[in-house]
Amino acid sequence: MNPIAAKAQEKKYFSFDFQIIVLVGVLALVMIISAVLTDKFFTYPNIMNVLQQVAMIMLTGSAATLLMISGNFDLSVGMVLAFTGVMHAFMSKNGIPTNVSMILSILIGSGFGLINGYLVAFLKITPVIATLGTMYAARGLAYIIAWVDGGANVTTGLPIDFEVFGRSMVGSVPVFLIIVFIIIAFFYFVYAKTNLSKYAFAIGGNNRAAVLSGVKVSMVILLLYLFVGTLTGFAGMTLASRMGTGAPNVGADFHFDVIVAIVLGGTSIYGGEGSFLGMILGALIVGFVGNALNLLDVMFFYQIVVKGLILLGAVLLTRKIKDTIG
Amino acid sequence: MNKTAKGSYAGIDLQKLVILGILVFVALVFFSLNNRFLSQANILFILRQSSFVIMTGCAVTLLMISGNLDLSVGSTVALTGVVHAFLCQSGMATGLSFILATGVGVLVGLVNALTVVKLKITPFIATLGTMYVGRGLAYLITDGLIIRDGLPDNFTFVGREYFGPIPIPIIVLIIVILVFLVLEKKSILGKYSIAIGGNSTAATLSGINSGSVVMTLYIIAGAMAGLSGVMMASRLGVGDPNLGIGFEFDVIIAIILGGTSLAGGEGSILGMIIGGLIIGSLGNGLKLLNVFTFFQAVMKGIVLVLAVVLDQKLKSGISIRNKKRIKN
Amino acid sequence: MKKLLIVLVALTMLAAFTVPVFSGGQGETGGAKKDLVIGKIPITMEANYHQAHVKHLISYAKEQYGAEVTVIDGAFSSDVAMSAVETFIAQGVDGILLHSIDEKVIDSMVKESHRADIPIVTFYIPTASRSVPHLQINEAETSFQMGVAAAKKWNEWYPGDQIYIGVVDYLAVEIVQKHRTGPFIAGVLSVDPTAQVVSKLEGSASVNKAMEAMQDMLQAHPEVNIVYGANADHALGALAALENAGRGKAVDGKCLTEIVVGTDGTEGELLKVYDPTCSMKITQGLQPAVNAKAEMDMLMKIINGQTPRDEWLELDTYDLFISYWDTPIEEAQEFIEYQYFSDVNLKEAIASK
Amino acid sequence: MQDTLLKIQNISKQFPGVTALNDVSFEIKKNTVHCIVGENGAGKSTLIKILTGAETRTNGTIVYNGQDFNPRNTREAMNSGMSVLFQELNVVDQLTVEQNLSLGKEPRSFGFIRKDKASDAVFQVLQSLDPSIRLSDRVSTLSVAQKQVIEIAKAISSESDVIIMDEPTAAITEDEVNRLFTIINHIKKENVTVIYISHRLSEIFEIGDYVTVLRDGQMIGTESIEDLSYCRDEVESCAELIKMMLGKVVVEHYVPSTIDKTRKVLQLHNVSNAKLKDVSFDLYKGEILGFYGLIGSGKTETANAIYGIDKVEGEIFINGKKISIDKPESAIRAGIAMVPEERRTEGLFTKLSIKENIPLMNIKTISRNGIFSRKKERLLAKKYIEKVKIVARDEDQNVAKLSGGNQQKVVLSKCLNAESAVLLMDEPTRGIDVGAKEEIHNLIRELSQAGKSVIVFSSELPEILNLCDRIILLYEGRIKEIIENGGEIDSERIMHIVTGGGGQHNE
Repeated sequence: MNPIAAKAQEKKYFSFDFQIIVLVGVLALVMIISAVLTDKFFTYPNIMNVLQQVAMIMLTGSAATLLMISGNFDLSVGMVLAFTGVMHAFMSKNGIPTNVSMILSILIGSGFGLINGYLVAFLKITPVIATLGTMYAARGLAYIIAWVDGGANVTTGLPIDFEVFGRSMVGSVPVFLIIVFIIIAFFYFVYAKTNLSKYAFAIGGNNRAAVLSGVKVSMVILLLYLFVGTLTGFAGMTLASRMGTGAPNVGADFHFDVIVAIVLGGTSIYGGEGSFLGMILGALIVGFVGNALNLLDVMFFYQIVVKGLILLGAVLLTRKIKDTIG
Repeated sequence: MNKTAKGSYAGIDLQKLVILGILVFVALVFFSLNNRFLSQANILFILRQSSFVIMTGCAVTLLMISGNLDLSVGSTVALTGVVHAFLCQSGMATGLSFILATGVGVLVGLVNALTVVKLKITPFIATLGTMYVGRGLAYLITDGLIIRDGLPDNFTFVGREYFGPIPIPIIVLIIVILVFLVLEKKSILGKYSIAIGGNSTAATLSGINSGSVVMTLYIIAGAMAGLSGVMMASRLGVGDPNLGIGFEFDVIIAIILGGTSLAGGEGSILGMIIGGLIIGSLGNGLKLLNVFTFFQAVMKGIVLVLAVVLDQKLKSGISIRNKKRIKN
Repeated sequence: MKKLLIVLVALTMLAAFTVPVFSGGQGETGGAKKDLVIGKIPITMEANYHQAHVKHLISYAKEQYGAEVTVIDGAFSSDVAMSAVETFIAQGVDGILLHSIDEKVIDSMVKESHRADIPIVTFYIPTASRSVPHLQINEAETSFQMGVAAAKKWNEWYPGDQIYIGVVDYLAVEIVQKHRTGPFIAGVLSVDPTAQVVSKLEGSASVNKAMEAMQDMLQAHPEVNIVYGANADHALGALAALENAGRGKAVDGKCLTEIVVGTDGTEGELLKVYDPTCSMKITQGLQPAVNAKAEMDMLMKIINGQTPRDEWLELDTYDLFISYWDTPIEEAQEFIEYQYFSDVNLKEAIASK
Repeated sequence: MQDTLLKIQNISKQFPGVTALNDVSFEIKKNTVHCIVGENGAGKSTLIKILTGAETRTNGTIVYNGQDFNPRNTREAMNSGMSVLFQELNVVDQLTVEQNLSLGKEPRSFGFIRKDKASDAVFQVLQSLDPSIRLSDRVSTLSVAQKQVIEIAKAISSESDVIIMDEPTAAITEDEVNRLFTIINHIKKENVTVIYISHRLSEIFEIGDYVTVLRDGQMIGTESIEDLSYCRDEVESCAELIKMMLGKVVVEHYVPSTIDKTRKVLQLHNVSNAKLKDVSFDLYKGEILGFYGLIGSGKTETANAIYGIDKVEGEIFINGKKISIDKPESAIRAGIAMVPEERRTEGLFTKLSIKENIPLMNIKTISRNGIFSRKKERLLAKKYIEKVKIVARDEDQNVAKLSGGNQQKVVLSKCLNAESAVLLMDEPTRGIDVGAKEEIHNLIRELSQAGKSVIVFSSELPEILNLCDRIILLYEGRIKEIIENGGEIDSERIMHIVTGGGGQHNE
């Protein structure tokens, strides 16, 4: 095992709630600074706007966190996001009732989850390779479908109700946002209260011991991948509906965004430890920073740099304060 | 005991032989479909196209054997390439700028080393951070444009010229490979990276200064990425900040195909080279066969997984046999 | 065992090098073939325009010259394009049609292929050394024209209203500045010098990224009233964001909150342009058919020795200026059917909305 | 009268919350074997860590060869002539034996490894310890014992003045132990001082010159072995030592369990695989069955076979019903639980707390329909901390922070919680101090009283003799003999059998 990881776990006992505090601090800092820099930032519509933008990351993240806690991860989510979106558009365009096609595209997501899970849990392929493989596959398929449809993306001839789900509002809150947050809440419950999450921690902590304790390791991992796939499917479908088009080129670095959010949240990519709330906060931090920089019309080259610095800074900060306390 | 030892050796090499088998197989398949695949020029092209991945891979393999990881190489390639072009443009002698730009790679490596070893940030995150920063800086240096004007003619020398019939990049590649094979087999560094990746506490208790070893490895990785970047720039004849997007994955794929485990301890440069060539010939072959571009992506994914399935099956076979042995 | 393995690898490597050394010459470009093979490198295959372009090229080459076209995706990377050229050389094609990012790199690609004695025609981005025949789309004019039209309309609708331009840009591709964003803004300014560019955000050729960029822009600069998308994805993404924000509306052709200007002229855009209730009203129609044919003809002329292989020769095509007011929908219908193989009936599609 | 090599004066070590060492002072004389004994958590390991620079002392001084000694890290300690043999296996599986032996002190020039005679010395030692190990073997192919041997060889050949051995014999076979002692006696003559830490008191009397006893960070006393065993037999002197260690005397002896001979809970018929040959036996309700044999005799393999880790031919019956166990999961379902051999890597979830570890084998005890209750989890943990006497701050403590004995108790609790009829215990008390050992033994007895059946696989004969009703003697994967415990047991003969001597197979 990696010496750094070893160090990390000695200190783990404090880390949990503690990580959260730091993250809340960072988030608050980001928001205050942004609010000072531009009055456009701290407005209801803008907050709403950022929530919408990070919703998909949180959605996938809420399952991917457990996955990473179990010591696995999924690089294919970005392209699965794109593929399900394209499929949703493609199906509803070709006569499948929109709501049916919504379900189907979510199931397609689940399908990819199953494949990933099977490759990793049963064929024992390193997650990186397995999910990289499905990533390429999903990407190719997304473009092929669009090509079959006769273009680089599936835009035209979509039924009128295609955009309903993504765009209808309850009062001033988008419907999809509510649903997404309900799902996230549900997965928080899964994380906080179910045996599944216990097993995820166990497997991530010590796979061999988990097997010897009779944990159905392979099944658990398969299930987690299934969840990730399904939620990604949902995200892709929603995104397509919001954009009013099925575009294969979305989600280019979605997988990194998700991983960044999770890791900012204090989940170790070696598994065995992690935090759901951390992931949520991590996503918010990334989201608000990006938003603030856009509001200030900062050239996007700088934005990439800042993204990297935030990532390092936040992780570093937690480590530092941890060290001084633990 | 005697027997078991042989067995394990056979096992490890058997595994490399299998990848080699896959490579030969891939080659033969493409050859049978298009006899130009094994034409001299094409083989050179494949080698040249995969040369940068393999070059960087040599260093990153050692890094991964020590249980670490570097996602920043792609950005480093872009950054150093841009810096090289920038310096040459501003009138610096090509040779000097070549060295300085490679030095920038070393710097990136140093930053990674410090963040991972001194600040104790998990390699994945640390290098993901430098990945973003490096890419951003590359854009900033050029304002997102491509540096092309006012570059001296010899800017493209290393990248394009031939030594006899062999492109210089391939010569460099061979040298790099030889150097790293020696490093891997004969040097303290090679041995210690295995020790650290295999059992870090054992390494520390044997009085090995893991920190400095890992740092050295990161710096070397940075340097090789830098070298690749500078040579890529020279090959293209410009400084392009969009260079090397996804490069880090190509490197990692080659390494993992080569039988290096992300967990560390296991792994070999030889395997990485074969892995790199598999990816290279795969991409080249599919194009030669005029496979529809988006199917290429799908097939790349599938072949990748298949190759590893085969490899892992074999490994697990061996490790089971070994487990049986360990228990006596 | 280990030794054996090393030997094996060494041998394969050795073979790799010795083959070229000894089998000498450019053997693989020889080999008689019945019909011509043309290699096409589009800058990317991930955009409607380039897909259509390739489709036209393939069919045209076949019926006009009986030529096979093999395509390698340039994937927006000089490096990939470079490898593509090499692959074509290995493949022994009879000519290469090249659309890549960078003049200087294209120069070296040309060198490579000429060394293998294969003619190249460049498209949209020429060789820095201006050394081979080149097909140029003169987009700048049309972009400028769109700027003018947009500004005129806005002043006509809302006289005295300050113009704020917001661009969902494509900063990572410099040529876009030269051919699209730059001229467009110039066009607006030529009408109303007081117009301001309030924000330029990156859309990264992704509907999603473009949408999010526009969402943020609307927070920072709700005042924008001329929105320009530097390609179809950017324009549609921006529009999606506007619609999500309850904007992007028009009343029989009169935009309420802003006028959206696009690029490419894909069916997706035209559906919006001709929708009287949508605020996207102008776009420029790239003509894949025209360009594909033109570049094919140029290449064939070289192959047939009518024009020299390595002399600068520029041929210009242009984009159609398409707007809700100036272009009759029938014309637009024809345009997408012919240029983009579209099977959409604009009138019906819009009516059914 | 030898002169003093190491003077340890008023050493104290505070960790946040705990005092690991409190004002410990004693002297270590040159060219002696100085033993340090004490329960786990008594502070032995901390003391070693401080001596070797792995930890910094809170206060106190160490005088080494007459001058102040405060190494900043292991390397410095080594350079000043100390070498350590730590408890955990510190060999690198992926390297060869030779590479491991030279690890950290390769003959080098410009960072490249020179081939030269330096490694010969090590090889000599290795040879004398275990001739069967070849330099070119990959360590991953060696047995636990052999790995330990490699470490010992490494430590001894390091040509240092002081060798610290922390539980060197925890995992190695009898004759390896004997060879080790020969070597220790040998190097003693060559001006090497050995600091020897072990739980096996008999060993201390065998090779020790002095013994220092620690108890919960306190220095209890330093005795010379002669004085201790002067006009006493070993048992008494052991009792003496144990009294010092625990503050109370421990006398363990075999108590027959109440066995229901009519109920065969587990039967094996001709179970065989690569390592086992026709293993057949019955296990009765309430019985404690012992498997004794040298390492490699097939103890662990038998356990693995029953627990479904290794594939086997032959039949397994539970309560007379033939069942097939292909994985641990199904073993647990069939009512079998196992305490694995390797506590850290196979038993514990070191990143988790005590309360999170315990329920993992049978999560139903804290959950309904897949949803668990933190309250039940806490109560369960409290219950076992109570019952098994786990010494910990509270149930939220991370198990990585517990002493070996308490870690083993957590693993045990996890298995108990599986509420299985049969409990397999592979080396249940390896590397555990006398106190914890006895507690665990008593637990096993309680279990059998409660009608559970237990199989103990152990390479420590006393443990087997204290615990088991019947003892199965294994040699090279075969059952050599099954002995009824109680009455006169001829341990000479047992050793004779398990080392390949006669003994007929009676079933």
